[in-house]
Amino acid sequence: MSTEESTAGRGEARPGGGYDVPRGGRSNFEVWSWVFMRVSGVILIFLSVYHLVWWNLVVGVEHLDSELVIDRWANPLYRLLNIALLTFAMLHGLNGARYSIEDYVRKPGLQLAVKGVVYTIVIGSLIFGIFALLTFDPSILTNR
Amino acid sequence: MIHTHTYDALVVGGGGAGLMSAIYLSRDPSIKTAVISKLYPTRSHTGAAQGGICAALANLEEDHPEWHAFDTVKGSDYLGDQDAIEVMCEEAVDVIIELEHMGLPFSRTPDGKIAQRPFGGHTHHFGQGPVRRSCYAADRTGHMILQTLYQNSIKNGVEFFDEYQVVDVLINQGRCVGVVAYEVSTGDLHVFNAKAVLFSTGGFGRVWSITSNAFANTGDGPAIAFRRGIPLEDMEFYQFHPTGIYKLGILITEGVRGEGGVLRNDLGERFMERYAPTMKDLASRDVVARAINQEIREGRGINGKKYVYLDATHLGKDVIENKLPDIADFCRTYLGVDPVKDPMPIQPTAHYAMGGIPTDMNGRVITDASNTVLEGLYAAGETACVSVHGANRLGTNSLLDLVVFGRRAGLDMARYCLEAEIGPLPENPTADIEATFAALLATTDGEPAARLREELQDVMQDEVGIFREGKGMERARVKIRELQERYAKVVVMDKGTRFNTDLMEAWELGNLLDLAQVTTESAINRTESRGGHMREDYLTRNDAEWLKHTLAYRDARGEIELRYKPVTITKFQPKERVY
Amino acid sequence: MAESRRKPTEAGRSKVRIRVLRYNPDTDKQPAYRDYTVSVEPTDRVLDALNAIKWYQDGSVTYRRSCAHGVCGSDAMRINGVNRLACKVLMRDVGAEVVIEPLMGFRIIKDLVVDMESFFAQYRSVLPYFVNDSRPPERERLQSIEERERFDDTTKCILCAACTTSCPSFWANEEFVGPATIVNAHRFVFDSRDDAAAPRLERLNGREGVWRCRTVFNCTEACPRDIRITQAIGEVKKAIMYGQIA
Amino acid sequence: MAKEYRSRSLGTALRYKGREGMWTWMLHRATGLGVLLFLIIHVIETGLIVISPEFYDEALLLYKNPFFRIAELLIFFSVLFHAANGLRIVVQDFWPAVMRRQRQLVWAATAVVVIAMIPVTWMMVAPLFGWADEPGTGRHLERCRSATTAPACVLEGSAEAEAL
Ligand SMILES: Cc1cc2nc3c(=O)[nH]c(=O)nc-3n(C[C@H](O)[C@H](O)[C@H](O)COP(=O)(O)OP(=O)(O)OC[C@H]3O[C@@H](n4cnc5c(N)ncnc54)[C@H](O)[C@@H]3O)c2cc1C
Ligand code: HEM
Ligand code: SF4
Ligand code: F3S
Ligand code: FES
Repeated sequence: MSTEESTAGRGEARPGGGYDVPRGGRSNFEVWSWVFMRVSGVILIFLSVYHLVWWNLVVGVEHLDSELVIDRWANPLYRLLNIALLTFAMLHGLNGARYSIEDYVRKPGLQLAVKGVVYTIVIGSLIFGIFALLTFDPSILTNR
Repeated sequence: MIHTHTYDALVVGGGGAGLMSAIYLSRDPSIKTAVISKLYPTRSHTGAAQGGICAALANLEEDHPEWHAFDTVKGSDYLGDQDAIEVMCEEAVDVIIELEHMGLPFSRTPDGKIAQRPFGGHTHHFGQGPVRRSCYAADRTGHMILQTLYQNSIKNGVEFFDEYQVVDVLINQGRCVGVVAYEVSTGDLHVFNAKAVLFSTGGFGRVWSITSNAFANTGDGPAIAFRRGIPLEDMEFYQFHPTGIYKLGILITEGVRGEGGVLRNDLGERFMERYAPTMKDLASRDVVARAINQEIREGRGINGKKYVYLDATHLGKDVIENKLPDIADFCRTYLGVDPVKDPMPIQPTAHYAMGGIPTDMNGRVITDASNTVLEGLYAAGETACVSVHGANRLGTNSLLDLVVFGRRAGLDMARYCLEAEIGPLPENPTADIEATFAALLATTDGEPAARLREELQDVMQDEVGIFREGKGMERARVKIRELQERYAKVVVMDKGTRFNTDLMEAWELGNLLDLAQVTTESAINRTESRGGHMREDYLTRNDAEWLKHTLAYRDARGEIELRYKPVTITKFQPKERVY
Repeated sequence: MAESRRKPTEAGRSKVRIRVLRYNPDTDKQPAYRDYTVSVEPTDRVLDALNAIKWYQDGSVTYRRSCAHGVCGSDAMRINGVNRLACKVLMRDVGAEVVIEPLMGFRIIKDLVVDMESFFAQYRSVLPYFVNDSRPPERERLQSIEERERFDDTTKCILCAACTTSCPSFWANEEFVGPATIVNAHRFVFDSRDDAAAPRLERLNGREGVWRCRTVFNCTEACPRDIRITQAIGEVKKAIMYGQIA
Repeated sequence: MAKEYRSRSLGTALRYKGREGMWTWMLHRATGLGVLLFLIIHVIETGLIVISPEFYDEALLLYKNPFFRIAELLIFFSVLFHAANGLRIVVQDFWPAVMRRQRQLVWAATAVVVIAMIPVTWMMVAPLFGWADEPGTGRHLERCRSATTAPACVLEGSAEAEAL
């Protein structure tokens, strides 16, 4: 029995390319934001837990006052840590908020609007916070 | 609503056989091909096949296609056509390599080749002892074949009509010109006009009550063809697989025995040693199934019940978890039995149709003993009867049949499509099926189809099952007649057009009834025992009178007429079969 | 099988209430529950109970089914709030009241039958087939046992969609390719013989690709084939990440 | 065509019976968004210090309201849970093989949070009922003793005042 004709072109797609290469978004934005979430998250564990433990359990909220804060901010290292905490938390949270918005606000126009509002608020408060930390002048305490 | 489509080639059925031919057809973009399937193709029952697919690759030990051919001929109880068997066993090697090149993830040997294991009835040196010939992918070989073929169909851009049920074949001026399909989700009828049509609609195990077959295996293809005057070949040969899960019929692959599992009766005896001294538990299926039934009849079923044990506990956890994971899962899910620790309760289960639509080696449907081809109509897979399985199919040879003859049919259809013109549709192509559906839907006060189906399955199990006998089959014949009459007043409760599976089930019952009738008539007439057809009133094989294929026709009055066709014998002369 | 096991003579039967969420868009305004009482054996499958309803009480109850033993992927549905194959859940494991609802997130065609077209379209979008355009050897391509093992888990997928329709990210956003698609990409990405990992990963790196997965594990819990889906997704994510940024 | 019906909304999630992975995801999301909201408020209020420390001290009275203590506790819990669960996610992401034990990992992360919350809750709630001193009382008194400029550093009538 002859089998010649049947061995021709085994396992091949049909000539002329039967299949298309799928197109995804060509950007790497999602992978970067994913990695950023992990990296910032791990850093945030230290920063945020330290922050919480310090103010809530070591200092105690009852004892909080502007003087304490000013005292602490007098040290540039603490200010830097605060900037880091603020920045990472805001960006991490912002991207997290983006995930939720993209999930639950499906109408393209509305999604854009909601993103606009949320981004403005988060980035606005981030800038305001950094601005406060940078322009803060510890001498206000002594000046008083 | 009626829609009309025109294609060059139509493949009816998206199982292994259908997809293999579709892949070959799709290689030539000038041939417009569509696959029509009542299930999403990946739901086809090919996916349930577990054990493996045989080819004399000789990856682990010496092996030759001739040995494979001999085993197949012997397995068929010499009823298989030897020219076709030779082709299948020769091409097996090539087609397995082709499947591997298509990406099929076979299990591997330590040196990276396709792994192979022993299987029932497969031997070296013409029957000297078991040989490792079955290529496998754990215990989901069929699943991997089906997935791989579907994947390649997508790759080749094959067009699919999923969940379209073909309900009629259009034959006009002596050739096949298309089919009529029912779009299940809408209830619309579609007329497909084509040059070549392939039927690969799988088996019809749902004729029996204990079966390894899916609900969808209702034999639509053969039944449709039969009603349009095409004969059915060797319908009395139906295989009962020795090891189905007790009561459920779910298959426990022969691979379990291939790996070393053994059958035990109530006394704990490994009884196959008595029935098949050389091959023991790996004897051919008909032999093992009969041995089990014999044990049960003689009271050695477990606790006197209708089952025996398949014991794999000595294989160890590793073999079971790695080589037979799905089986382990079935046993745990459905029986609460862990095959690592306990034996599995099994009983023979209706499994495979050796008979079907007669074809030649290129899948072309033939209509009589002199092999007259019905132009434009093809069949492949379990639906077809080439005949490579004769009176009894060897394990793993069905998957092989699908791919070898699916491929050959695809190639021949491609050739035919390039040279033939499209034939004209008959007048009013949907009239008959519309009348059928209308009648089914018209009844408001009658019996549910399910009741008839159950009665049919019970009588077939009892009287036209593993052991058969003239009087019992007469009873079955009468019962089927009665059921056919009652079928006229079956009630379809769902009168809607949207996804009306109630209507489809009722229509499928009509197919089961017709096929049961052909099976019974063919079996009553064959007064001998051969392979899957075992008669207690004619215990021996009778080559002098019965070394021939049955061809069953439906005559004008709806009666069944039986004719016969010689068996092709080339190298292997009929001998007594001992394992 | 089911048929013979349903004979009322057998002992150990009990009455069970089956509550099916029915919906036929041609006649109903919205989906509504309907109750049926059937007599079952503890070892009957939920599919057997549905069959008992369809065959003898209400033929219009509609669902898909074929193999009846968990290998074809037809009958994924929500059983008591979780995605399951009706043929792989036994009645003794679901209690005397069973609530059956269609998969969530797909259009309902009728009752428990949902429109799977978008599911298969997603699947097709990741080149779910073997690609190696080099000239094949005369015999099989070699692959070691370990290389074969690498992607074994994801070859088991039967495309039942139980995973995708259990995924909160998918419920929210049907453009998300969904776990099943990623599973089927994984099967080829980690196949040592395949050459097209790059375009698949590119597709999955897109906006609606793997990064939408929030490791919720609903998919893994729902998979009737016990595929460790979330792990497979994780492996794909890592592959993309190292490919893109390292 | 008849009306299309599909189950796809925020409420959909509530109708599915998910397991550990699902409820931790919901909590992770809720705590993340909650903490973000708090953070925004917190930043604005702390920033006030630049404008006017006195104004800041006024604003602080809000924190010192006993009812706000519960909110603080919630924020503490949120950050801790989000952190522990986030760490679990990161570990799974970089070693996918550990997902075989995903349920146990969820319980481990939850256990860490619960165990940590026991002393935290005690420290933050007990003072409200006078069962324990406010956290940091010792340090605070220290500062008051040495204070030169501290305005009203001891609350009148408080336990601290007596101790002084
Ligand atoms: C449990 C089990 C295990 C098995 N194990 C093995 C094994 O290990 N080795 C081996 O060699 N063989 C095995 N077999 C046998 C083998 O799997 C089958 O014979 C073979 O898969 C049949 O393939 P097919 O393509 O002919 O049909 P199927 O795979 O059954 O496909 C039939 C197709 O036809 C379609 N169809 C049916 N009716 C219609 C219609 N009216 N209109 C449109 N479409 C229709 C269906 O949708 C389906 O796509 C096993 C069988 C079973 C049941
Ligand atoms: C404390 C340490 C933190 C860790 C370890 C951490 C970790 C993570 C991780 C890994 C994710 C990604 C989840 C995912 O992709 O499925 C995430 C999401 C998120 N995080 Fe954090 N995070 C931390 C702190 C914060 C803080 C301080 C905020 C608030 C400003 C925040 C807000 C969010 C939000 C809103 C999400 C999105 C949730 C979602 O998509 O379901 N996280 N976090
Ligand atoms: S991965 Fe599992 S749940 Fe998902 S489609 Fe495949 S088999 Fe179904
Ligand atoms: S449920 Fe969905 S979010 Fe990821 S882990 Fe599974 S795909
Ligand atoms: S019917 Fe096939 S998976 Fe349930």
